[in-house]
Amino acid sequence: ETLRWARQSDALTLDPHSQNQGVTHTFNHHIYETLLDRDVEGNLQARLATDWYVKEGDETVWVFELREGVTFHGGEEFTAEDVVFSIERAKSENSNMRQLHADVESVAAVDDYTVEFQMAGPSPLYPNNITNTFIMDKGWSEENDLTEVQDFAAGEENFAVRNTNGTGPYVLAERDPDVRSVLTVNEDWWGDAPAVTEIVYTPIADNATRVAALLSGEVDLVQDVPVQDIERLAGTDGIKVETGPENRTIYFGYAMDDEPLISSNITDENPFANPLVREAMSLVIDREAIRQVVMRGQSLPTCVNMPPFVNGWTEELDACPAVDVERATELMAEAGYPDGFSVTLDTPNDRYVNDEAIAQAVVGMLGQIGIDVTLASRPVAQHSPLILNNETDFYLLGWGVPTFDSAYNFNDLVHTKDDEYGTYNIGLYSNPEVDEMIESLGTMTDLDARNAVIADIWAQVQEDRVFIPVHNQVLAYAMRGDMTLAVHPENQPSMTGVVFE
Amino acid sequence: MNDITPTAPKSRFARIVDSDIFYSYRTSPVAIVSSIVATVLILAAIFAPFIAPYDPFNPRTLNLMNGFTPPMSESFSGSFFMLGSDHQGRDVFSAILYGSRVSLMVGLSAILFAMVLGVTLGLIAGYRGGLTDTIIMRVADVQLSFPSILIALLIFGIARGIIPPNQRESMAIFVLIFSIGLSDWAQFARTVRGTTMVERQKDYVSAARIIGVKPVFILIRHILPNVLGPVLVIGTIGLALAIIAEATLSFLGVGVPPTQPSLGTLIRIGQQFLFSGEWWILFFPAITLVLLALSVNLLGDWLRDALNPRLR
Amino acid sequence: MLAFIFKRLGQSILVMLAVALIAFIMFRYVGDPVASMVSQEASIADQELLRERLGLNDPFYEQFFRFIVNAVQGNFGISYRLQTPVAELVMSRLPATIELALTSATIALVFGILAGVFTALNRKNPAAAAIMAFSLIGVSLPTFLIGIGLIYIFAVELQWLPSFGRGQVIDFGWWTTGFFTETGLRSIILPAITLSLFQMTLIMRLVRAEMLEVLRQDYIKFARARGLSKRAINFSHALKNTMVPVITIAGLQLGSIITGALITETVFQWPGIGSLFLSSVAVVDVPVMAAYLIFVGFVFVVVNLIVDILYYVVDPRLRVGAAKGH
Amino acid sequence: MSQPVLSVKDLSVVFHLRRGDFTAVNSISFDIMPGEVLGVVGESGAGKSMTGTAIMGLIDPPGEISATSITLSGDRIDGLDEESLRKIRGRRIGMVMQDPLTSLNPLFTVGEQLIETIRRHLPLNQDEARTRAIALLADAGIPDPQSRIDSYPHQFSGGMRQRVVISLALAAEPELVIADEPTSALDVSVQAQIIKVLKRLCAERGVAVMLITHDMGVIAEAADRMIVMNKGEIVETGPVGDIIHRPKEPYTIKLIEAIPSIKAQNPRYAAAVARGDVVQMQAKEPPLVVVDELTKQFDLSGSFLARVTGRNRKIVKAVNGVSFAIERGKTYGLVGESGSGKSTCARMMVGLLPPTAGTVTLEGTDIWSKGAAAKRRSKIQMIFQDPYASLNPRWRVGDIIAEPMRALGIARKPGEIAERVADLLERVRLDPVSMRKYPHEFSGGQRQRIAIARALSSQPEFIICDEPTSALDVSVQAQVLELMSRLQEEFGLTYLLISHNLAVVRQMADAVGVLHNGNLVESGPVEDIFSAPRADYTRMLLNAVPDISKVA
Ligand SMILES: Nc1ncnc2c1ncn2[C@@H]1O[C@H](COP(=O)(O)OP(=O)(O)OP(=O)(O)O)[C@@H](O)[C@H]1O
Ligand SMILES: Nc1ncnc2c1ncn2[C@@H]1O[C@H](COP(=O)(O)OP(=O)(O)OP(=O)(O)O)[C@@H](O)[C@H]1O
Ligand SMILES: [Mg+2]
Ligand SMILES: [Mg+2]
Repeated sequence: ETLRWARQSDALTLDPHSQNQGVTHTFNHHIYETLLDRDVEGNLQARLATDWYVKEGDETVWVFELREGVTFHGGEEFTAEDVVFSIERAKSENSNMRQLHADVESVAAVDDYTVEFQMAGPSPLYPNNITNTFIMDKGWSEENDLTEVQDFAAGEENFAVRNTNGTGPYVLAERDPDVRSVLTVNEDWWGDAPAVTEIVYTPIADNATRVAALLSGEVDLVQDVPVQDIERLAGTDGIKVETGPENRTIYFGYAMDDEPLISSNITDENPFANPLVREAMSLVIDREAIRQVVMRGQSLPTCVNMPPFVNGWTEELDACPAVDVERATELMAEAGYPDGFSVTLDTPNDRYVNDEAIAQAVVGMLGQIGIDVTLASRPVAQHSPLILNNETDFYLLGWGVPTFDSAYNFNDLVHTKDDEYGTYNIGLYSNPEVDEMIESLGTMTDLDARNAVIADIWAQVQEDRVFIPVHNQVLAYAMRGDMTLAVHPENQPSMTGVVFE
Repeated sequence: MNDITPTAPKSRFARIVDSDIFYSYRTSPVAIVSSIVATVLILAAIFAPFIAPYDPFNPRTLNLMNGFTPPMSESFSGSFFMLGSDHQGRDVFSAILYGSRVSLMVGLSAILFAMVLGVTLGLIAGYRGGLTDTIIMRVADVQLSFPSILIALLIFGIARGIIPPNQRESMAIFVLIFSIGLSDWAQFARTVRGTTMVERQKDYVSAARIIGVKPVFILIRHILPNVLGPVLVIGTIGLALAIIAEATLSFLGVGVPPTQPSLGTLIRIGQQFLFSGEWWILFFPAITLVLLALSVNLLGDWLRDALNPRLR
Repeated sequence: MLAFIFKRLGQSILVMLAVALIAFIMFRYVGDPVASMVSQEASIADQELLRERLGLNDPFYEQFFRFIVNAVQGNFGISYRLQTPVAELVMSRLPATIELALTSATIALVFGILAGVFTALNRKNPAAAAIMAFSLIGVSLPTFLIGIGLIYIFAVELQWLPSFGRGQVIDFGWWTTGFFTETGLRSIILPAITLSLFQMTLIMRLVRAEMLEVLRQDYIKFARARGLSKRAINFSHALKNTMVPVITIAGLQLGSIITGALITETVFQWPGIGSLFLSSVAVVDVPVMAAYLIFVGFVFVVVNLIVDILYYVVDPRLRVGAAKGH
Repeated sequence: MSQPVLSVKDLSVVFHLRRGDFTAVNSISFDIMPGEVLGVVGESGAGKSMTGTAIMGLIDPPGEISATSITLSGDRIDGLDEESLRKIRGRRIGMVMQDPLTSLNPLFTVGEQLIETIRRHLPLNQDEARTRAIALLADAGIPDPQSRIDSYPHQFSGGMRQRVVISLALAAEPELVIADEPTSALDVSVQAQIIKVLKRLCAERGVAVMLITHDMGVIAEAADRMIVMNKGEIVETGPVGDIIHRPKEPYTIKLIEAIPSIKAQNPRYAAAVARGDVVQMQAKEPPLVVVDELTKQFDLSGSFLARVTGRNRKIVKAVNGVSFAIERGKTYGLVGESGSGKSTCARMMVGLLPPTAGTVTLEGTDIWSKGAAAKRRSKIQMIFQDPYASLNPRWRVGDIIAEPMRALGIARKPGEIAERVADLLERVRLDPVSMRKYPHEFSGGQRQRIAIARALSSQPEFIICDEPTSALDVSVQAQVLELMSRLQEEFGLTYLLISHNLAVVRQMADAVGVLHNGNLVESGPVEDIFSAPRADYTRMLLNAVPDISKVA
């Protein structure tokens, strides 16, 4: 059966290692396959690898046993050589995936169906990093000059951008970027024959148009459903909506160093550096109201900057104190800002679900304790450079944890900013003790001890109120009433999972 | 043989009432209705702080839980919203009043800016002629061939790069005015140039040149008053277009900050709720925008006909 | 005539260089392409590397010069976002935009002129007044709202017409057309109307104003005095004279239909270069944006040339050999 | 006696305006016989054109026609519906409209317009119609009609266009031709030709002609019978000779008196002759203004490139080595056909246009020399042809008149300025109250007085008058000319009077120059030139002037 699938944007490229971007991965998962992937609960599951384990006697080596009898669309057999080639390609200079494999020193094929990854040190969580690294055929790639990932400077198109040869359940039949792509079922796929035999994939950028297309029966499945339309769609005959939590937390951050703020009326000090101010702010944010009104019930309020899938998450961390404006007002006075202060809040407006509206709601809430917030809302392409250059005082950001482990958050968000760590530590939070603990996590193999350290770090982060988390995003897929597709926590649904009535 | 003019001079007011324009106005129901609508909308916008039951631009007064209250009903916190509330719990009625204010302010300033620029360049081009004229009119041609939205997008991009980050928000409205204005001047320049070329041939200009009046003064004091008629007409129609351009820019996400929404921003926000049933968030601002643009356009139309003696 | 065209072409090249320069200056400021190209966890060093590779760290004039040299050879580089050659991308999107623009232009011209003539000839007629008033709605509503409204009515509620896309297309070499399939034709209706509405109103009002002016000319009165039929007077004598000024403005306006399609294309997910441009703006895909602006400049040049030639065809006073310039 | 071609009974044209009804034509009746030329004269606004337009049924709302009857060869044509009227227009009544420059559609060839008209009314095919069109053009005196038929109107001169319009009116052999000012936009020489063509055509074909004009000379030359109209009514009617020589009504008498005749001698010369001191016309003190070898070339080369490289240069010599002198307190007349360079001369003399070569000296100073600007500005002034365009419509009369005083610093205090303006207005015989009004509140003659007041405002010695009265009616013209003479005496002014109206020049000027294609063909005392022209061109010009004295 043909499935007409629409979402907001298109895969950027079909070159599997060129972009580390969700939409691209989702599309490529139908053509290429990874060694491991995640089920709809977020658990790792076997795909091209049937088994994986740390090599006995050497904590620094990961062993993957490969599925036998798998062939590429071009007929080539899938072997360990292909894995070695693909991982090396993913690690190569122009690859956007290389960060995930930074700890891999080398990959070697032991035999046709066994591969060994030599890590720089003990890396107990490494398998979490390979769920989006696709395996290409070595022969085909070399033939088509694909050893390197696309290099823009060369000014030439890479063969893999529009041509594919994967092992996945579907074969690319037609591709017109941004317009329409057609995938047909791979009869020789190793898995169970999927119910969907043809996929017509159409990106529709405009929210209203996309919803209209489903309502008028021109498409069968819509991803990126605006939250406000969920109710209407669910209430329409012949249409149903599946919802589920996403692996992404929306949070606010602020400059925490001692430099005065750029945008504030307080020019001699940084009010955010004052813990009392931060406490007051976290007390006035009414997450429940945001959930109900802004998110139409489609969010999971949280007070810790990670979704429940992530290792390190606990209910206690997640729980929020009650909103208490009075106490917050007192705290502000105590902090020396009885009349509040002014600051600019930077938010993207095209990146997360209702990002601008969330920010706007928070502006109102902070107003109640005298913090006079100017809202600056921009497309993410302008928001990102701004915050990455620390040109912001106060910002909104969403953070997903593809490795499902807290270390991922710590490395990028909590560790003091330097060349290697803290890329997204925009508030320039810096605590040497915490840094030390974070660095130690990378090589710890005793998972219990490691989890204890994670708990310690979170305790410190929460105490210092490094973030003001708001909620975890909820995903919604709207579809024809006679089909079912479960929500995937990484928003990477597979059409092989579609069931028709 | 002393032929003294018979009629005694009338008072200014009597002259206005007696004028052809006023007569044409009195006999045109369209002009009357649209001017009333426009006046009401403009006054409502000017006096928004006195009329509006709430201050939608003050985030402190908002209660998020009041969001999506339908028209004529009581909200979560017990406030009454005549035209309902939006997704932030803002009173739509107040938001429209304040929003019209922003829209009108942007529209008027932009068109004023365009007018000053266009009229100045048009006068110079028409009076100087030659190379000056060619250059100015070529630029105007290019400008006309690019849709104003594109030009505004370009300028918006550039401005955002130039202005330091902490001033961007406060400057946004000026950038908006500047970009819309800059994309509209060519209309004025073309018209004014045409009229200027006709006027400068007239003998009253020669008469002024004979006694050595400087070109600047000839342009300002003699020619300018004679080109203002068509300028006024384009101005009115341009005002409507500027208001819509602002709305479109807001739709593209480069408008005023969402905490101080213009009509266009309100529409952009409202259109998200078209399918979900909260029609009032879109409908009322849209109607206001249409009424405003329509009445201003109709006034411009009428003025064009009224100022054209051949159509009387 | 030929000399004139050459002169115009010379000016046009200057215009296009100016456009390219403006475009380039802008690109420095709209945002950071690298930020949208790298993944969430790319380190600062990685980003710097990418920036270096893209040549974004080179001096501005070097980047501009490189761009011009390449553009002259039809090479606009590789789209940062889609990683395919920009020239190819633009070419594959061009047919959609051109078909939409032509359809809209036709609608705008035909209905605009008809309505303009009708309202001019029947100034006191209530139907004409209604057309005038209704046409104003075309310029009083933002395009995006019209588009969404049409989708809501005709696609969602009535389900008569498709809400997005181009329907089925047929390939002729590199050109694809939707004119020969039923879905293609049905798909173009809503976007074409949305896009044409504004221009139609403009042309209609322009024609009306000019026609009223022309109808008051002495030669029309004299044509009546010669006993010519009403049709000959209105449609031959008056209309032809009306067209002279209408051609310039309408020409310029029709040129901007292509670029004006930005919003329409986005709302209807029409796979043209307008929507390509807007989605490129969002991620600062500089090569695509630059190519688009060059294209717009090109359209401007072509349209202007056509307008000039039409002028020569329509108005004998401009042809060479005019005895006396008035 | 045969039946009249046209018989009009009680024709009225009323305009329903917002300030009440305005009767443009008030119950007039007249007949035209076959082969007869009926002249209709009267001042501007008398209702002449309205009468013609009403007969054609071409009055647009808010105008309304009423008549007891209008008959064309016995058929009632008033109150017909539009469709029937179309069959009469062009077919049975041909019309020549007031302005030949705007009567032809610029986008169609002359032939297309002729053939279209012919085929509309006569059962001819395209080729036959074309043949006929060529014949018509030949009849009207267009040389080489075979090839000229495919030209566009702009490729024809004004006179040729007027002939085309006449051909169009005659295309379907109408019984009646209404010719509305067929010559007013033309030069005297062309005018004479057109009148000839018209007379010949009606003599040969026996059509009746209604010839509308404000120029009594034209009537005298062309018409058999005439009607004098004033304010929509017929004042007097009768054979042309009778009315011109023996006008009965006071209005007619006044009108005829106001017409300057080319045959009338210069009054001052006549007075001098009467006193017996003819030599007085000769100079005894140095002239005020000397024009020496004045030349002006216009470069019409299209592009900048052509101008620089010098290829394809098109240079028009508008004024070519013109020299003359003007004595203090005297009037120098400059005559010549349209385009002969009169205005260009004037513009160089007043400082609007730098000469290509030659000098203009005022009291010994070259006005184009450095530092002479201030002197030039205060001593030289100009009065323009069109009283409508020479006053800025947005300015109050008081400001208009005061502008030179302010600009030249003659008076600065508001009180003083107001006083002077009031004084000037009185001198040109306008009520000082008019200071507060705008130009559109005045009639043409009054506006020209305002223009004169402005010219006097800077207390000039020398005033250049470029066609100061050609836009005015004869009676108004007489008033303005009289005013100018009186002011000349009062202030000792010196005039340069430019006019194509030779009669006016003969009456006003002391000396005359005749310009032809930029060259001064003749210059000298006025009576010498008018009574004994030496140049052929001057003679031709003088002969071509239609004049009431030519009536038998
Ligand atoms: N459309 C109109 N509306 C009102 N009054 C008009 C209109 N057309 C002409 N008139 C008036 O009718 C009167 C007669 O005009 P008409 O054109 O017949 O004058 P005329 O004798 O031909 O003058 P001229 O010598 O200037 O051509 C004038 O007073 C004029 O102002
Ligand atoms: N600015 C100019 N550029 C080019 N040619 C000009 C210019 N001004 C005048 N001419 C030409 O110079 C010649 C003389 O013009 P001018 O206006 O002096 O004639 P005129 O005798 O005043 O005619 P008229 O009686 O029609 O006013 C004409 O052939 C005219 O076309
Ligand atoms: Mg007349
Ligand atoms: Mg002249």
